Amino acid sequence: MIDALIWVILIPLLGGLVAVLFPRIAGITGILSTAGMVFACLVLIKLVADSGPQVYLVGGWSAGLGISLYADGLSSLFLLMTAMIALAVSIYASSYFRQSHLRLHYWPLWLLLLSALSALLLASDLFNIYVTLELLGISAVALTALDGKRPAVEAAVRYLVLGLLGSLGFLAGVALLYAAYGSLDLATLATRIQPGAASWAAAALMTAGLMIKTALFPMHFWLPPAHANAPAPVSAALSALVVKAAFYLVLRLWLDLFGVSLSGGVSTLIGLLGAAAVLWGSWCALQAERLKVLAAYSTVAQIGYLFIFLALILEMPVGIPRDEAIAGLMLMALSHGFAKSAFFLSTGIIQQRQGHDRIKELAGAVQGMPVTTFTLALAGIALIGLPISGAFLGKWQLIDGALYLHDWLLALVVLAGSLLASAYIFRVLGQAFGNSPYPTKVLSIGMQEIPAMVLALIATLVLGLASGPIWPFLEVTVMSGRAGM
Amino acid sequence: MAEYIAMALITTGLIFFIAGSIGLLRLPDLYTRLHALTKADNVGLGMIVLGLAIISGDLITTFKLLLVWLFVLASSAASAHLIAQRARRRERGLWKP
Amino acid sequence: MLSVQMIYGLAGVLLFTFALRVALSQVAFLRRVLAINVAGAGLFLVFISAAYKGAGQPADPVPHALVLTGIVVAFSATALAIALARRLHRPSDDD
Amino acid sequence: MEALIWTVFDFLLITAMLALGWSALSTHSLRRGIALFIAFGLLLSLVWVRLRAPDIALAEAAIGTGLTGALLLAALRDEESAAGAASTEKPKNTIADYLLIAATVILALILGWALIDALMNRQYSGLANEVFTQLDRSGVTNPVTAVLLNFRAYDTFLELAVLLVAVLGIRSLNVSRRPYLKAGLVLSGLTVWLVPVLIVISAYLLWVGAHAPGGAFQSGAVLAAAGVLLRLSGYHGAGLPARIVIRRALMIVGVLVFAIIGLGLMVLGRGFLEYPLAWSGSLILGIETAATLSIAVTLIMAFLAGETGRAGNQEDSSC
Repeated sequence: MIDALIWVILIPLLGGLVAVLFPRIAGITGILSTAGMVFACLVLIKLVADSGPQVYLVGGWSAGLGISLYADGLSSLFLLMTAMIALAVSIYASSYFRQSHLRLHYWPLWLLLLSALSALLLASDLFNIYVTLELLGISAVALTALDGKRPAVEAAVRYLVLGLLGSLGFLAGVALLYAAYGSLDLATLATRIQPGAASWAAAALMTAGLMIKTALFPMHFWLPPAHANAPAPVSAALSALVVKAAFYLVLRLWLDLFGVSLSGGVSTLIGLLGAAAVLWGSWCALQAERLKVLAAYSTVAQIGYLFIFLALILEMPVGIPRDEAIAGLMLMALSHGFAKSAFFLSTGIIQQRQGHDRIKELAGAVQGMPVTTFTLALAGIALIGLPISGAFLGKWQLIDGALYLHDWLLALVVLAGSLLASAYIFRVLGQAFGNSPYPTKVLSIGMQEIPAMVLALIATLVLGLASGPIWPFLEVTVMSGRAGM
Repeated sequence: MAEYIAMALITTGLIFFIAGSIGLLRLPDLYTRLHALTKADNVGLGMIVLGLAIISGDLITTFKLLLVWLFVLASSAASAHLIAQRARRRERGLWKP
Repeated sequence: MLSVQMIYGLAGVLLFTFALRVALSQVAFLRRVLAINVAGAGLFLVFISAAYKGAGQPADPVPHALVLTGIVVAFSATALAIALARRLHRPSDDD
Repeated sequence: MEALIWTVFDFLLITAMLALGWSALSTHSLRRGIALFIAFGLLLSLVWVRLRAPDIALAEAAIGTGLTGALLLAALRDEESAAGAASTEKPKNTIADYLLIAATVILALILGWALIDALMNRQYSGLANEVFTQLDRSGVTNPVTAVLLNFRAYDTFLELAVLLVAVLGIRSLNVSRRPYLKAGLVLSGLTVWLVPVLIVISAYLLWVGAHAPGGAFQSGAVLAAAGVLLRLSGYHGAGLPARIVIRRALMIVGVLVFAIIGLGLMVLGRGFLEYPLAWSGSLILGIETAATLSIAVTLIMAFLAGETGRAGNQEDSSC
């Protein structure tokens, strides 16, 4: 049964190969592979819930020599989110790309991106993480430049250069850690690492490299053009999954590897950068002309929230409030993933139907596409963090944690960020109401609108009301702590 | 005894290389430089290969070394010809990028 | 053995940081691709110098495998970067 | 006495390498920069040989310098024809540049200090002895190939996927290059004579990889060099099979064989890529042959920038 770890990586990869060989059936292979991926993730979640974190030694060699895959509460939940969003995006994309010749190139790259995501979320060997990061970066760049128009290619070029610099920073950290501690496996390194020049420099380099990849505030300028100019299903995946996978790595490194001995002044720096990202991202989203640019800047802001959360977790002593904070962080990450992908997918529908996504000229969108606007509204609720959404519970934990540490400034920033978020979301919704009396027809494009709406519903209703089981699931596995194993 | 012969061969080879590089720096135009480089370096390399063959002693490495020398000879002769041809065409204005 | 590791490792660090400076500054795109390749080479030098075990013993093969993988990954990134640059210089036919 | 000679040699090698690296990045003309980059790569292969890493020297010379250099020169040819004159801009140093220089000097100091600290008080020597104790159970005697294709085979599996994704990305951009003119007498003579020898050498490198420096990547690169040579001398298809389906199959055969063997072993009840001791040698060779084929095809297509060439049918402009 433990093979579920390998199947999650292999199913999309094999799907990608089939899509290269037989382009005519690429769409169906895509949907089937993502469905298989969701099934494998559910099996994995059940496995982790029953018998704790799973370690899979690839090739049968011990963790020191060979590469091991590791699945605990944190990674399997991220995996489930990835698989579900992937399934919805694949269904959406099969009708979004129906006529265009891009279909031939989209599916192989998309499925290989998914296998890179699952390989990264399960990796527990530093150099293996570097290879998955490169695989993820290169496939994301190729997908961004898919439609070949000048703005998309320019954004893809900048994304590639910065992505490579981020990976080089990460590799420099890996080189230092291997030179100092002679191992690449996270678990063995966690036992060997002591505070010293080598581990400090490695932590700084790896975190800086990953900050470029998550587009944290000072290094965020590549994200808005890339996400705004990519085709809708691609920008949904970029914002919801690719950027978050890099954040997952920062979380994994600081919780497992560097956490205990090195946090010190780093958490205040991360908190400051996160706060700046929240304010700057929300402010730019308020000014955005186009829906996609607004969504991209809102991603920059949401990444800021996650880094504020990380700063709080690093400062908290191990105990109940810290587990609560980690569960809260998880909820925010999940609900942002579902909400943002729903937002981008519905923006894609508007762009295809009306030929543009300029917010000022959205009038009448409600009448023409009632379901799409409803999805936009639902996703907006989850992005702001209004009550019935996972983000609300997440932000509640965030403010609770900030107050616990008497950090008034951070709590204030979170509230200001939510205020700005509601401003730019309601600005969009306000424009959408035109004056024609009644909706012409409810569903304009079923194949595209239903997956988007399902994602938005998950972000609000499921994560808002039914997120009970996440707490015990997360606490059992993450807190067992890798170093102890 | 073989050591000294090999030593002598390799040093003369090096001298040819140095001559080739000085030729590259001092000679006036492209063609003479090409001439110096391909001629001097190939003879120099031949000498070094011979010296190394003596040091190595066994047949297979000697054959591999000769193969290396053959490849360098072929590629440097061909590339010298191509560079010179392009330069000639450029002078007579025939070359279109 | 340690001094050889030290010299080559520090040379790798120098290469890495200098190439990073050129890669971060606003220069022609092809030059930035060159800089990223040289920076990668600098890092590989740090890896392999850490693996050097002295003249007598064989070196540690794990960093060698990592650097081999790194070289191929660097090539793929460079190839994609150059293809993207070509697309910028040549407006596509369906524009 | 001998130690002195070695230190002098090291000193000369490092200064030459740093000087080449520095000048490759700071010359004004891009053409000279690329030429110096190729020289830097060859010198780097010499450094790898000095640090007792012959496999890396082979790969650096073949892929890091040869193919990357060919790619850069081809890119330069397109850029020059697009931009007219060779780009000789003199970068003027603004304040941002001085800030950047200061930042990198600090980074260099930190990294240097961290490396010295890492190397000086180092309790854990790397994984070398673990590899050597398990070497006899890996099916090959060359330790680097053992690590690449047995102990860390999963890394190589993902790395082949990286190469595949890069070429798929290039193919989707549809930026095929103008084919080269039919070569003159000398070049086509050289090609006719050299290409078969290159193919034999690549087969030799593949075979020798099991017990001496060599292996899938080096032999794939040599095979790709033969393809690039064909392309330069006017054969549009660059040795690639004309039919699109075969070309696509060759592109993915490396990753596919890896996955099929991994899955096959799982069906037999063993772990993913957990070779049974008796067959591990032949399994590794099978994977390496498939990997060589797909590496060669992907490297050639990266050089062609994904064009199918005249021979391919024009069903779609890229394969």
